[in-house]
Amino acid sequence: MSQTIESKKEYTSKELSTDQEVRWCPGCGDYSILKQVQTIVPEFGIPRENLVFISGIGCSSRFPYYMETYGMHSIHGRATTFATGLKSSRPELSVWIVSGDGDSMSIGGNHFIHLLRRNLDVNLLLFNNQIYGLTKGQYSPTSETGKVTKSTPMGSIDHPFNPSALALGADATFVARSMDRDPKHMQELLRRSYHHKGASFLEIYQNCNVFNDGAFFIYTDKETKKAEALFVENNKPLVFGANDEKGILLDGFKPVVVNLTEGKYTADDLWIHDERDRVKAGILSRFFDDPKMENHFPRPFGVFYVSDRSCYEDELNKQISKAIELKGKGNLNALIRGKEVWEIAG
Amino acid sequence: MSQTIESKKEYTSKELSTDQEVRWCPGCGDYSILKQVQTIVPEFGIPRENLVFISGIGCSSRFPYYMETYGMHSIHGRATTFATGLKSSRPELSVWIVSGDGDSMSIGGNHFIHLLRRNLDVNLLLFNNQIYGLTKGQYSPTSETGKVTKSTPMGSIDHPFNPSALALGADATFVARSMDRDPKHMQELLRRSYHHKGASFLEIYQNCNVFNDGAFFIYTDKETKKAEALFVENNKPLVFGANDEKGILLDGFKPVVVNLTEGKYTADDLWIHDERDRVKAGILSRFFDDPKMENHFPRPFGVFYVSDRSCYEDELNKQISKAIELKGKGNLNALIRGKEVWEIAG
Amino acid sequence: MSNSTKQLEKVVIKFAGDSGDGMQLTGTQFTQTAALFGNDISTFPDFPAEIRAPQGTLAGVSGFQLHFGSVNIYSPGDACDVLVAMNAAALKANLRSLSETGIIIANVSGFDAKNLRLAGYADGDNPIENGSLSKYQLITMDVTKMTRNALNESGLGTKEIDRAKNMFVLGFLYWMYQRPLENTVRFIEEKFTKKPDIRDANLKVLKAGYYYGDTTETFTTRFQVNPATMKPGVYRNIMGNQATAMGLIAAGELSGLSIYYGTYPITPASDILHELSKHKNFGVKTYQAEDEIAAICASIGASFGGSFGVTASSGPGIALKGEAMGLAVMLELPLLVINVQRGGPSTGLPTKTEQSDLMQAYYGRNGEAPMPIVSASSPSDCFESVIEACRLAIEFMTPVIFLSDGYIANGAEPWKFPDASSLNPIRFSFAKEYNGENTYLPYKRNEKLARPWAIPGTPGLEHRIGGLEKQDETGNVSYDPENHEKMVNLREAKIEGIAKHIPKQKVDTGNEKGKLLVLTWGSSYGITKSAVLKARAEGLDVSHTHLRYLKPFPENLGEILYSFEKVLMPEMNRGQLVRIIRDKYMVPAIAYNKVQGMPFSVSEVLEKIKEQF
Amino acid sequence: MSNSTKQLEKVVIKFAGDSGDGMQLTGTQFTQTAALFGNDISTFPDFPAEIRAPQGTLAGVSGFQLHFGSVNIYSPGDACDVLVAMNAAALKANLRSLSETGIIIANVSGFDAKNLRLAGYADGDNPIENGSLSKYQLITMDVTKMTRNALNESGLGTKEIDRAKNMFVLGFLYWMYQRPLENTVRFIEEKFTKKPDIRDANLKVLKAGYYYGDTTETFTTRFQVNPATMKPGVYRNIMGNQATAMGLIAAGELSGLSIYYGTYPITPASDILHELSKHKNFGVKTYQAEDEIAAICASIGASFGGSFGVTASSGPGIALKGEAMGLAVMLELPLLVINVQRGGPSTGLPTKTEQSDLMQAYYGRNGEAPMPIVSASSPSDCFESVIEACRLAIEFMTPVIFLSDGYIANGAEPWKFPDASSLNPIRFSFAKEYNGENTYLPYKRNEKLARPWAIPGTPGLEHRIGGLEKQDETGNVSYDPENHEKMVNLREAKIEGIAKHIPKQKVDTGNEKGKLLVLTWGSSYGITKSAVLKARAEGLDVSHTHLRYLKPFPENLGEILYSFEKVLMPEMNRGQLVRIIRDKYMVPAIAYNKVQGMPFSVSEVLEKIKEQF
Ligand SMILES: Cc1ncc(C[n+]2csc(CCOP(=O)(O)OP(=O)(O)O)c2C)c(N)n1
Ligand SMILES: Cc1ncc(C[n+]2csc(CCOP(=O)(O)OP(=O)(O)O)c2C)c(N)n1
Ligand code: SF4
Ligand code: SF4
Ligand SMILES: [Mg+2]
Ligand SMILES: [Mg+2]
Repeated sequence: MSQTIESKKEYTSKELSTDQEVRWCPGCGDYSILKQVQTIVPEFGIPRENLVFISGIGCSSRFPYYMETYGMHSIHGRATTFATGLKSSRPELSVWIVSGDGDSMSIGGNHFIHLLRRNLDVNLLLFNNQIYGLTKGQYSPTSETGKVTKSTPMGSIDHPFNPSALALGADATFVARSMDRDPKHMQELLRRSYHHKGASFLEIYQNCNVFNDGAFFIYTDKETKKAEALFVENNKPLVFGANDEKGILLDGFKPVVVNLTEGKYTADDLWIHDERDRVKAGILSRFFDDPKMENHFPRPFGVFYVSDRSCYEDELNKQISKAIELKGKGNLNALIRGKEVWEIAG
Repeated sequence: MSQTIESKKEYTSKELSTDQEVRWCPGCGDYSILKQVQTIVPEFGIPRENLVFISGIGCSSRFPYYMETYGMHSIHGRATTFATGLKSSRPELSVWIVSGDGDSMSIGGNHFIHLLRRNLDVNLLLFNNQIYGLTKGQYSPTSETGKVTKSTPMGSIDHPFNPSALALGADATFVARSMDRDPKHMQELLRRSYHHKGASFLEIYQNCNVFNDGAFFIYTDKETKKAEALFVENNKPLVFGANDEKGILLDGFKPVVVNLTEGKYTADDLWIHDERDRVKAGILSRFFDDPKMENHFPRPFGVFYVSDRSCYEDELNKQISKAIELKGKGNLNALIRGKEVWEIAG
Repeated sequence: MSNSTKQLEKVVIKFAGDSGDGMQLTGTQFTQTAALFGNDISTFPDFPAEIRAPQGTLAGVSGFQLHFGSVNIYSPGDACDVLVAMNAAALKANLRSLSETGIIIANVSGFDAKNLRLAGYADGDNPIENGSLSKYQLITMDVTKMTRNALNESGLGTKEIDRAKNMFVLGFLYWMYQRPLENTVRFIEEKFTKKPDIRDANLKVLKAGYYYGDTTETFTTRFQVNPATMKPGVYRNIMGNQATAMGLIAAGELSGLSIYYGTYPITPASDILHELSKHKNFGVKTYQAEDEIAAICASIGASFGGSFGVTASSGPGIALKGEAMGLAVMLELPLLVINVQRGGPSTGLPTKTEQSDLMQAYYGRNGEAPMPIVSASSPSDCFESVIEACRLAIEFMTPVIFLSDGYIANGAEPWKFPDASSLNPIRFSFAKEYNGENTYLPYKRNEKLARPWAIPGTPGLEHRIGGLEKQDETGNVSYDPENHEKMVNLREAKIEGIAKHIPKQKVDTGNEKGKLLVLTWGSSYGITKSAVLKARAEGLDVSHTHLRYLKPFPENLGEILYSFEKVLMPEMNRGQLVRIIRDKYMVPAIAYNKVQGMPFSVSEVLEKIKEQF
Repeated sequence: MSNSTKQLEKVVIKFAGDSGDGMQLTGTQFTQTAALFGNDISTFPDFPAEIRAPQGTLAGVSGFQLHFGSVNIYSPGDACDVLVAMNAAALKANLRSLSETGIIIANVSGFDAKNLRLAGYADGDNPIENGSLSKYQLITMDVTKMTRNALNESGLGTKEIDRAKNMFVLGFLYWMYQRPLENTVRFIEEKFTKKPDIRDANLKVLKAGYYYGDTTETFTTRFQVNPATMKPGVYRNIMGNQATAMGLIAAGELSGLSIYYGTYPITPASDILHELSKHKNFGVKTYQAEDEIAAICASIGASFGGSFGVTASSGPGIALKGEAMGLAVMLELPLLVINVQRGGPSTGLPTKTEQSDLMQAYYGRNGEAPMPIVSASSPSDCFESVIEACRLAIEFMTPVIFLSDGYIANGAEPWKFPDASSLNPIRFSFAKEYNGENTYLPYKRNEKLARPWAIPGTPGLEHRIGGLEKQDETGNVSYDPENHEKMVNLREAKIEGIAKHIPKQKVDTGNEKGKLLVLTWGSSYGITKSAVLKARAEGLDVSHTHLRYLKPFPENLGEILYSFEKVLMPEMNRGQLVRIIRDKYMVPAIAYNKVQGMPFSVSEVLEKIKEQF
């Protein structure tokens, strides 16, 4: 029965799916994310056995069951911690964390910020549907204030987290956002996340069509998308609008929306996106207005911030090599014997 | 034996101390913090019975035992959660949280950011000594990279949190910093924290003279203080230096240290501190250089950021009043009976 | 030939279909109608674990079991007499629970090629055609087609039309069991006042189903189940989590304390939160925390402030609360910790039921940290037993654990609800004065060994509490060895002392002494009672006693145990309470275990009882 | 008159003083000297709970107890023969543990007005003057003064001079017990190579103390304690946490797995982390996580990746790990969870010892989540027993709990350490090939019921694991009732099956059968053994057996229990293992409990033994 199996760097997207039937509600945004991941990963040329997907608990966290790689469907809020242990002990593996807004922002908030601080070289995909899906519709830490849900019949009174701002505050080295309904964009951002050396935080707006349907339609629907979603690209000006007629410039620290058709401003006057500028990234992350608000800012998508910082697992393994260099490979007998011994003669 | 006791708004600092002998190491920075709190609180005119000090676990968390008020020495990292339950059910109380850098930034990190997000009207004093004191000297999430401690003989490899930046990322409405060795400054900041309506986050640099002695001397010692510590005040320019000869101005988003004695710049050219500007507060919070670094920025002290946002406990109680308004005070019989009933005749 | 009518004592119907087929609603409607008619009933829904598993698959099957009768009903029943199968998967998933001679009502269009494939039937081999069901009474009808026909002029889209399918089945069953349509008609009219076309469609199809029975020649028998002779009084239908929520609100009213419910959502406990959050006008504060630890700690903080703190979760979440429970034991503040148990270990079987968290409730904390444990035996019993748990917490100044489970939480039964005025008040008072020489001693105990409760805002009683061992009476931190032992013993004595303040244990069914005693707790009550009744009817000398108080036990439990030759203990776990009984009373109680994420069946317990003779 | 010399079999000395007085160092030095001389020894330090409690207060007293003799020593001893009291508080705190005829060596200047007040003596009533100590042999000497005199020309400041005080006492005791100074001289020379003046000062004072004994007329007796007749071999001195850390490193070497130690600091477990982090050259990875949950989860993640994950904490931290332990039970990955127990409940008595987390180890998780439990009986035993715990975890693919406690962790004893080559290798292998038809079945078990361990990076064996119930063999998610029961039983059977792979239980002292069996676990070993030996010397028919494996029990434990008329179980808790024994074997074992944050004394256990006759 036994036979050895050889590794292969090339495989199709199909070869990345398992024999398990996918069990999300028909129409769930999770399907699209799964598809984009399965589409993009093969191009990285990583043998499947070196890929590991680790999730917490939630609808989103079912993800690993559908990926023909190594995977763990762990416990609620702790995916980041399992990933930390795995990555720091097996740096050569490509580790992906899949989590929901409740999983990462509520019960898992602490591990989330500590992972970013330690900057392990992993990719964290946050499926943000602004609701607790699996438990059938309570509000989450990313739900907007006033939201009526099963647990908040009179509306939520919590001020929600701004995940990008929180990540920046925790010294994340890669902060980005995409959406379930823009496959190309998501694929590009998955690619960017993978290629970033360090903890890549990619928030993905995901529609829960059962408990929070349409939460992001304003950013994803043809009619409104171009006017409400601001797609930022490095070294490019901040332009948006149905016909790219609007732009954003900075008056001191104050971002201002200007019209490019009136001849008063041209693209050259606009704020040029610089992924490496943390202050600007901070301002960008604060484009977080309720779209129902009068003259609100568009919601940004893309890579907000990137920086380079040493990764925890590398430093850990450096210390081990250094220790061996200095003391030589450990000798068990010497250790057991210690410094002070005495003999009792027979 | 029984007798009723009447409330009093006026009392001395002495009356705020208990019969328990204070058990911190001789010379510990905690003594000074205790003294300043006992000095300043009486001026608020809050009867002692309406004051509650809640702490987690750690040297710092022994604090409540020494305050003749109501108090709870809870469990490690959770002080913020007990305070949330207490404040949201008893909004009229003045609730103070006392915590350490391990207590709040390590095990308690999630509750910390959620408290700030919900913005309960409490005062959170973080005694930051950049070490685990009670457990005898392991590094903490605020210890500088490379720190040699009991648990990191070869030096810590963690990138530390920047507590102010993290708090801003979590949408804190009050972010400030003070130090154990500047009583006047600490008193003023305690006053500011108290008067802020919302969650007031006050980080206090505290010397652990046993396990991390001198961590902040460069900011607290006469010789170096004026050159290394930047005391910010609202609407005042950012000036520092042994003879106030240096200032900081903003070249675009880039803070620059300039010399005021060369006649090139005057105070008018400098960055004027504006507590209500979150972007500037963000930049300020990033004055976080290792002072050993060549031309590093001074470390700021004072109130970095203030803003107004409704408090969780108020919204909670509003909903209750509103519910009573709409449905009338709950009627138990009606509730038990429900809508559909039927009778079985005898 | 003309339709004959058959009298039945009780009937078990299982409505099964796709998550989208509205079986839960169909079941609830039939339940209410039966209840209003005066039958005794018991129901149990079983949902798929996924929110919406793929249509037509086994994972997607949603079921609702209803047991109703003219005699007393103690459980949703084991073998079904009728199985409504809206599609092939529904049939496959439930066939084994159908009785030998059961009736199958199959929706033909749910057995097309696609559905058969999804349900995993080899193609071309359709169970409703290949005769494999011959031993059952198979009634096939094309519900989908007939519904569409009924509504072809309604102007509604197919999607909306098909949603009315379940009304056809309901109407047909009303005919089969000779039930009036009024109740459901009223329900439909209320529900769709704003959508008249939908309303009319549903009414039309409901009646179509009814007349279908009338007109078609195929069925010869109708059944009649007369009203049960239940205690006279006013009844309502109630689910376990609903009763728990009401019990908490009642406890607040009875004590005058405001309820602070700090929790984090988890199946199957979340509905308590949902229910409570609807009743803010009772002053109930619900707090959805960032996690289970924050939830229990917030509730403890609220209790410190003079509210009554309550927290709830299920196994995995309870595991996270252990450290804080230990603190509550030290602080000696009132607190209620509710565990609506589900299948374990770990994430286990979130939507299934189990009784496997009892040991965790007893011992899931570091150090000697005793907590009283109260359990519920049925959906309606949650009301009274949770109030009882609150009473202990408040009167004895202690955290208390309340154990429910998924079966109770989602199950429903008729409830002869009490009048609020008949409920005993919960007595306590906040400390206002010194209880020592010119000083307040927070740990000076009363005759129940409970400490006084002085809350912030009370002048002169300022004091500090915490998790370090405390000096007797003063509550100051103390590392003194003898004091530690004294305090450990005092905390234990306080909990054990509760035994003096709870009702004596009674034998529920059967004699005070004899050959076999069946001892149960929690949701095994009803099923076991039915089994014991049957066994006694067959002349076996068996009795049944059921424990509400799991820690401490009623003082006289030992006497009862010693009055029987054998003790049998059915539990939905690997044997938990049985270990404690064997240790404490040194009786060789026999464990009877089932760990299948579902209740025992009456016949299983009956079998086991017989084995003992 | 000339000094006479008295032969003694064993002596207990307690060094007590202010945290600043260097008593720990003094004790350790005397210990080493005694050890090198060939005595058997056992020591136990007790620190104040505060980092540095106020000088001179009771809370500030730091003590070090040393038991050494020419006979075998199994415990640090109860009553002290000699009490060194550097100040009044030290005397007050330790007097009650001094034997009837004990010797007190009091530092006069530690009994001045200030010290007396701080120690809470009524002023003007100085115990070393008011005759209240008359029944003891009181030796007073002004250590401070004499130290200062010795160093008045050293040029050192008073602060530094006074720090040398302890050397005077040490020198004096060396004289009293006729010990050579060499060892300590060497120690001082090494320690202060860089500070010659300090070095010389210490040496001077050490000798001053020695000569003080020689010259002063006051003391007539010196004592001699000959070398013990211990098994021949090479010995070292070892502390519990140190032995545990070494055991882990050894387990890594024996299995070829790299150790991943994820933890969060907590007393008294932290020293394991401190020790391990010194040995990175063994490839040991230590990870100080943000909390206990992250710590255990990271270790599980590492085990998933093919390292051996270990996590450690004490009661409150273990409580937080319950949920993740449940997951590890489901994942069936090797993992070691170390609990260095301390006084509970809640924060309790962090620096004191207790055995009260056994029930938490057994049952502190939701659902049926059995885990093997191994315990250590003494500081040196930690080495072997923790290796054993690792072996079970790896060979049976299961999380295992290892129980130590504060008394073992900080206690020290001589250790006849083994040669690495004599340790049994831990056998296992990673899966590399299909174990099913062209497929990998992650939950297909071997004869030990252990599942295969395929780690990321292995081509073709990609698979997913998680906390939901899994289908037998395939490991796919399964909600099937029978499958759930099967898996629950399999997981249980695997753990119970371990009994076949561990050594049979032996009677440690006494006969295989008889009147009374004393059954112990953990750190009660040494004390109980001493007590049983004494009782047998007095002719009582009593035996002693000690359990290393607490779950499962050795197969033959029952036989042993049934061979005695009575079973007595001393535990430092309110009776925990005793409950499990009573339940499992239906023997009415008698609980003997002490919950004072400190070990039993030999005499206490001896008394209790006698009561049984
Ligand atoms: C310890 C624990 N607490 C609570 C739960 C219940 N639970 C499962 S998933 C979930 C939140 C789901 O929301 P999210 O993380 O946003 O994922 P989504 O389902 O929306 O994808 C909760 C509260 C659990 N399984 N374990
Ligand atoms: C659940 C739990 N984990 C760990 C500990 C051990 N512990 C007590 S205090 C502390 C950290 C102390 O550091 P910090 O919070 O900075 O307070 P400090 O002592 O420095 O004032 C730790 C790890 C504990 N008591 N409880
Ligand atoms: S509940 Fe929402 S998030 Fe979950 S699977 Fe359904 S649609 Fe997706
Ligand atoms: S250990 Fe450090 S922080 Fe703790 S009391 Fe001593 S000096 Fe203060
Ligand atoms: Mg979500
Ligand atoms: Mg600290």
